[in-house]
Amino acid sequence: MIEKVLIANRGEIAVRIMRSCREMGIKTVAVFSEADRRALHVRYADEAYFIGPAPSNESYLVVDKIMDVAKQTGADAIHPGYGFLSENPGFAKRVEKEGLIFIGPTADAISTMGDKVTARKTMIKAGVPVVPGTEATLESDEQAKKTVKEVGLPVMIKASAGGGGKGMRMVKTEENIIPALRAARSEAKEAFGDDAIYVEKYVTSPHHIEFQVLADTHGNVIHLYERECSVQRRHQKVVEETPSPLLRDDVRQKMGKDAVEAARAVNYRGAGTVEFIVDEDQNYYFLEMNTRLQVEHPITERVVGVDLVKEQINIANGKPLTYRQEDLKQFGHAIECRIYAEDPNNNFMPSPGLIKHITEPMGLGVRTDGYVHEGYEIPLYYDPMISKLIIWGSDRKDAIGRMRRALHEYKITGVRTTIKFLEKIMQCDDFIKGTYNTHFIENNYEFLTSNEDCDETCEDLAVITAFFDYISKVDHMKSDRNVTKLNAWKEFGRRKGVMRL
Amino acid sequence: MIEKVLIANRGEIAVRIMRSCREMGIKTVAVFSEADRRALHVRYADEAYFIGPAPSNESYLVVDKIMDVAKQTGADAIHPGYGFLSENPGFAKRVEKEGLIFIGPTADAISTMGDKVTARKTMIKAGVPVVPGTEATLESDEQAKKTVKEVGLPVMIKASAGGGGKGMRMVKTEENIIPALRAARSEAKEAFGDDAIYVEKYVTSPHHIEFQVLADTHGNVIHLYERECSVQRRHQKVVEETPSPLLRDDVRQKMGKDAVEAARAVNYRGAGTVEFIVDEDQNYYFLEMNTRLQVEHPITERVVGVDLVKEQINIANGKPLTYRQEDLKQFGHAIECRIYAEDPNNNFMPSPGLIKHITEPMGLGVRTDGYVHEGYEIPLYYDPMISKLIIWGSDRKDAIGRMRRALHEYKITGVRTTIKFLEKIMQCDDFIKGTYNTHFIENNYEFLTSNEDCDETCEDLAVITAFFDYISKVDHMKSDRNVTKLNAWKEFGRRKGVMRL
Amino acid sequence: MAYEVNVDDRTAKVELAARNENQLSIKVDDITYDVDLIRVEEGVYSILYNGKSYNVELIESGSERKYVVNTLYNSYNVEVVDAETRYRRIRNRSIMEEGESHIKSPMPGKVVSVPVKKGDEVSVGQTVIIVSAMKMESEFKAKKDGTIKDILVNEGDTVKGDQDLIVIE
Amino acid sequence: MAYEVNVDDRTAKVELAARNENQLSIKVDDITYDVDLIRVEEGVYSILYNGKSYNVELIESGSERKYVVNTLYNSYNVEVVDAETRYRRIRNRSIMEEGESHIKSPMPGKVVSVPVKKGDEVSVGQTVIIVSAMKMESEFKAKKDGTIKDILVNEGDTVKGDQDLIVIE
Repeated sequence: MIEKVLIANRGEIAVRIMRSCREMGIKTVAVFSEADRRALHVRYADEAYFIGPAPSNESYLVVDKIMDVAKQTGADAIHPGYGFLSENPGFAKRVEKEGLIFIGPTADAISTMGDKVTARKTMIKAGVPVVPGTEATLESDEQAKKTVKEVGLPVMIKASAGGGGKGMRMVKTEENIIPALRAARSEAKEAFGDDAIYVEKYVTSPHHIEFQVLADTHGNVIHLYERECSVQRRHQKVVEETPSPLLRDDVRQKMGKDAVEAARAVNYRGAGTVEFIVDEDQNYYFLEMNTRLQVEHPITERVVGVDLVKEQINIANGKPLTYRQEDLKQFGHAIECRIYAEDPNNNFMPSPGLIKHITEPMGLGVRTDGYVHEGYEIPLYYDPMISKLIIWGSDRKDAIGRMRRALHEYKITGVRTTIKFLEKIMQCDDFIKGTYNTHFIENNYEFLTSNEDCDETCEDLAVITAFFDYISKVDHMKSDRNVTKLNAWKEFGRRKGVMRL
Repeated sequence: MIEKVLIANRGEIAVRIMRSCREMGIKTVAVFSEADRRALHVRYADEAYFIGPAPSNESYLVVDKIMDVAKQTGADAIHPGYGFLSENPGFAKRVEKEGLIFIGPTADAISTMGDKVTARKTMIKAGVPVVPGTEATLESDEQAKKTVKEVGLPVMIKASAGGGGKGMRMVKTEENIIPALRAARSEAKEAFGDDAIYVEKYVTSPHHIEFQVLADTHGNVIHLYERECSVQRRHQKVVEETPSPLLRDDVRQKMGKDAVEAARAVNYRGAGTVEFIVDEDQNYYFLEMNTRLQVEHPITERVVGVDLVKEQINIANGKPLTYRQEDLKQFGHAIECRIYAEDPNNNFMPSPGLIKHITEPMGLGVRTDGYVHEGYEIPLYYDPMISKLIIWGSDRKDAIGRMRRALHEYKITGVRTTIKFLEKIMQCDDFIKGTYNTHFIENNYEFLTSNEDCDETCEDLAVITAFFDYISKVDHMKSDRNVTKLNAWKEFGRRKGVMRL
Repeated sequence: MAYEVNVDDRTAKVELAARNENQLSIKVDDITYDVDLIRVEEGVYSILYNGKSYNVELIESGSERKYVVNTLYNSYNVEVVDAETRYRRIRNRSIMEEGESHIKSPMPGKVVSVPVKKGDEVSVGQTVIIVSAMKMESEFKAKKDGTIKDILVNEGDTVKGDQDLIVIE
Repeated sequence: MAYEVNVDDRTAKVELAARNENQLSIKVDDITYDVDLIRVEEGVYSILYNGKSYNVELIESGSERKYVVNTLYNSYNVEVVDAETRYRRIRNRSIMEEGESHIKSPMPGKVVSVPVKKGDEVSVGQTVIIVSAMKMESEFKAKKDGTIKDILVNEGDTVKGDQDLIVIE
């Protein structure tokens, strides 16, 4: 049985994993870079070890350093979280070679699903529908041109090693085939060190819908229903919900079965996500499989009632799944909003910096998974996502109402965040109707970035408050001129944790 | 349809009600006393009005003041919360007389259930089991003595107008009958202005189990299962859970039906709670009905999936219930811990004062309903409960593990709280086994108030931290002697909201 | 005493007319506001005005006179101007060099590269510096034609929000 | 320089042996602790010691030298004593009146009643004052036989935590 887990990650996901470990009585080991000595995952863990400078390729991505800490602390398992080393088959292999448990799938499953062309072939063999396109990578420009014409415009040209929208080009007209191909190839080379390219039919009005799966080492595979992830910006998910407002129940059942088949095809183990692209007529096609925990896993946890991290650990312990497919149903509706430290009014420019003040939303049906706190300085080296707000409601309408209320309560000052932008999404007709697809944000961009009208009172009250604060400071300063010593003590005592000792 | 609700309450319950109103798009009006200008319910509401000095009998209990605000603001309904005016039939009548909606039962139902002897009679007529005892109040000492002997010792002597343990005496021996009777009578007179007394058989090893009910104005009554509330201190609930670890399912079904009958017997309307006393053999007896929302309602909300405040408002709007009995089941397990500003190591002495720092627990299955924040000064006039921590788990064991984790994360400094005491409850064998009854706290008092052993390291690290903080202050002060002006500004800027402007 | 308060592009005349603890009477231009205004947390005020409950957040930004003020849906840049500041500002304006353009970083980050050097001629829209933060690179472009007068940072430097990076003349 | 630090009933000799930013070497009596100690929030320190992660909360209590220190499960009263304080304390001890007993309120509250008056003789266990807070009344009793020397509060007064209420001689 696993008794001590090293979490090879940082931020909200590291803390989230540690929470489930603590609930199970399992000890946790954190690793941290120079930028993260004050971070919550370091404080939350039972043990914490320094592994190098701030840039992740000198710390969180260095396999040797992480293995050293694991062995030194006697950890019997490593949880990779998401991002960083989570989909690196070499890391998974290394962990097992050193006699530790990798909380995730086998290196083989990661490799197969990591190469998009191999994954496509495997799915076709397993009978899971894929987007019409090539089965092999495109070798020459001529071959590419011919293949594109066969598939039929418009198409997507994609990097085989790809992910996150990199090395991806849409082609609508014939004369763009060659330039797009070359651009995709060079971007892929740059990003993944591999310029292999393939082509897929472009699906219009696409929905991005994914299925959560769990597989144990005894041949049991189940799905935990879908997540609708079509609200995206630059291929980055912004809002997710479950159930999908689009899916008919017969399609849901069929997709669930195919997701299970997809996992079986690679002898999957642990928690994974099968992503599909779905058109307006609810035709669906396998897109890719994420062989790790997803950012948006909490909405599934809420609606299906399963702690996915605990299931991961049970599976890693060699236990059979706690649930059978027929035990699981979707209960109510859940929505997740990702809070980014970005400025929506300035082209979503990242906004690292010092958190001055936070008010977290609370009450019925509200879960927040974050890692920042007052006085914390968000480092500029890592992902700008600082928190996830997960809402449950008895139905979709109830969940939207509650999400609005929770976003209204959520205050973070000191850095710019996407909270107001998310509130606008919750007020947007297309979202409320549930008729949105992946073009939602561009289609509603003007509405989403507009400012709420405020009567003049608002502005005058802003003036009054600032004015009053200022004159109070002046008064206070005058009366305090002669009490230097006292103030120095007090000032020190009140100073937030921004002082470098 | 209700469009604006006045909440005649304060603290966590006022905020909790406002949250559901906001989710439904209903405007809220707060009222506040002199001690509450900074309180969260004032800041959370759309409108807020001052109603008098800090003591509640000069503000929150003054019907005229509350009615004035309601009419002035055009509120169409009043929600009384719990405590204060919530079980005052005169207030319910007054609200309706003035043409507003009282979000609660009729004045008649409140009166009938408010008088314990009348309630007993009504239940006997409705076929709901009551504790063996008198049907009438005891007039003379002689009659009392005779009745007690008929019922058989031990007995409880109780005030007919009673509640909260006041005017209540247990009698074990014959010679104590008369003194106990007189003491109960005089305490009842003092507390309720009514010295009517009755007698009930004392149930040994009692469990306190209550059923949540909902009734609409169309004759539909349902129950939302039970809450086990046997962890009590001085008749005050400390921890509640659902489902009860004691109840057999057949007893659960039978009690649920009786709870519905109890509500029907008084033509109940809205949300209410039927309290039962249950002995070791799962014989159960009606104890009383609370004709309002309970403090512990969130555990029912979590396990049954119903927002009780929204249901209250729907019922007040004259709508039929959203759920039928057969729609409702218990899903997983929920536990609530009440956090009091009290010192468990000093006989639970109240501990009002200034909150210096709070860290709220977060993540999967965690809900907190509180109203205090950093820099808030807990007033000494009201109830010492400052927060409720509500935990869900897939089963009881999972919920206990998660509660331990959440209490571990929960930090409140500045005032003494019961957090550590609650952690001990979660570690206590009797609680973990689920075999506890209302004697749980006295039976385990020594364990519950003992300190966790800490090796010498802990103490030395405490010394090191204080020492280091002190010498840093000294260094800082020396280097800062000559920057008075700057510090005065900074000090002001950082000062928490404790300054009286 | 009346103050001038700048809020975004507007300048308002503001005066405290009367005060009784947290009951304030404040004149903004021609309107007198009777408000119940109280500080409830660090940087957070609660205001009751005509019965309505408002929450206003203040963040000091760069100086004790400057604030970012957040109301429910709006964010304002507010600056309180006292007599001394007004005087200093008038004096400074006359001695300030004209025609300089400062490229500032709108956020903290790391300088990735500076594709220009001191003395280079640049034209509007030309990229003069690239800064990265949170795995995203941002290019900052010249806002006017001119000459690079000064480069205040080096490649690899960590910069703060609102820091001057490059001066174009 | 070595300090004396009182922690509950123990007095420890404490000295900073070496320091490199947040890497500290601190001697407590005979043990040298090499810790990574850093302030993470107001009044909250994170300590890494032998790889273990500890969180320690400090609350200043009454003076800059006195703290309530909370570790995970324990709470300590800690006082840092410097040379000056030690001297003052020794001097004071000799001039302090002997045999006085102060009744203090352990919590903030409101004085409900004072059933004694100045000059009254009281005996151990006799109630001398009743204070209420949060709807609960607490009776405070004389800890020794003696005479009421002083009553420092009136009925209806609001009192702070740790405030002197009554002096018995």
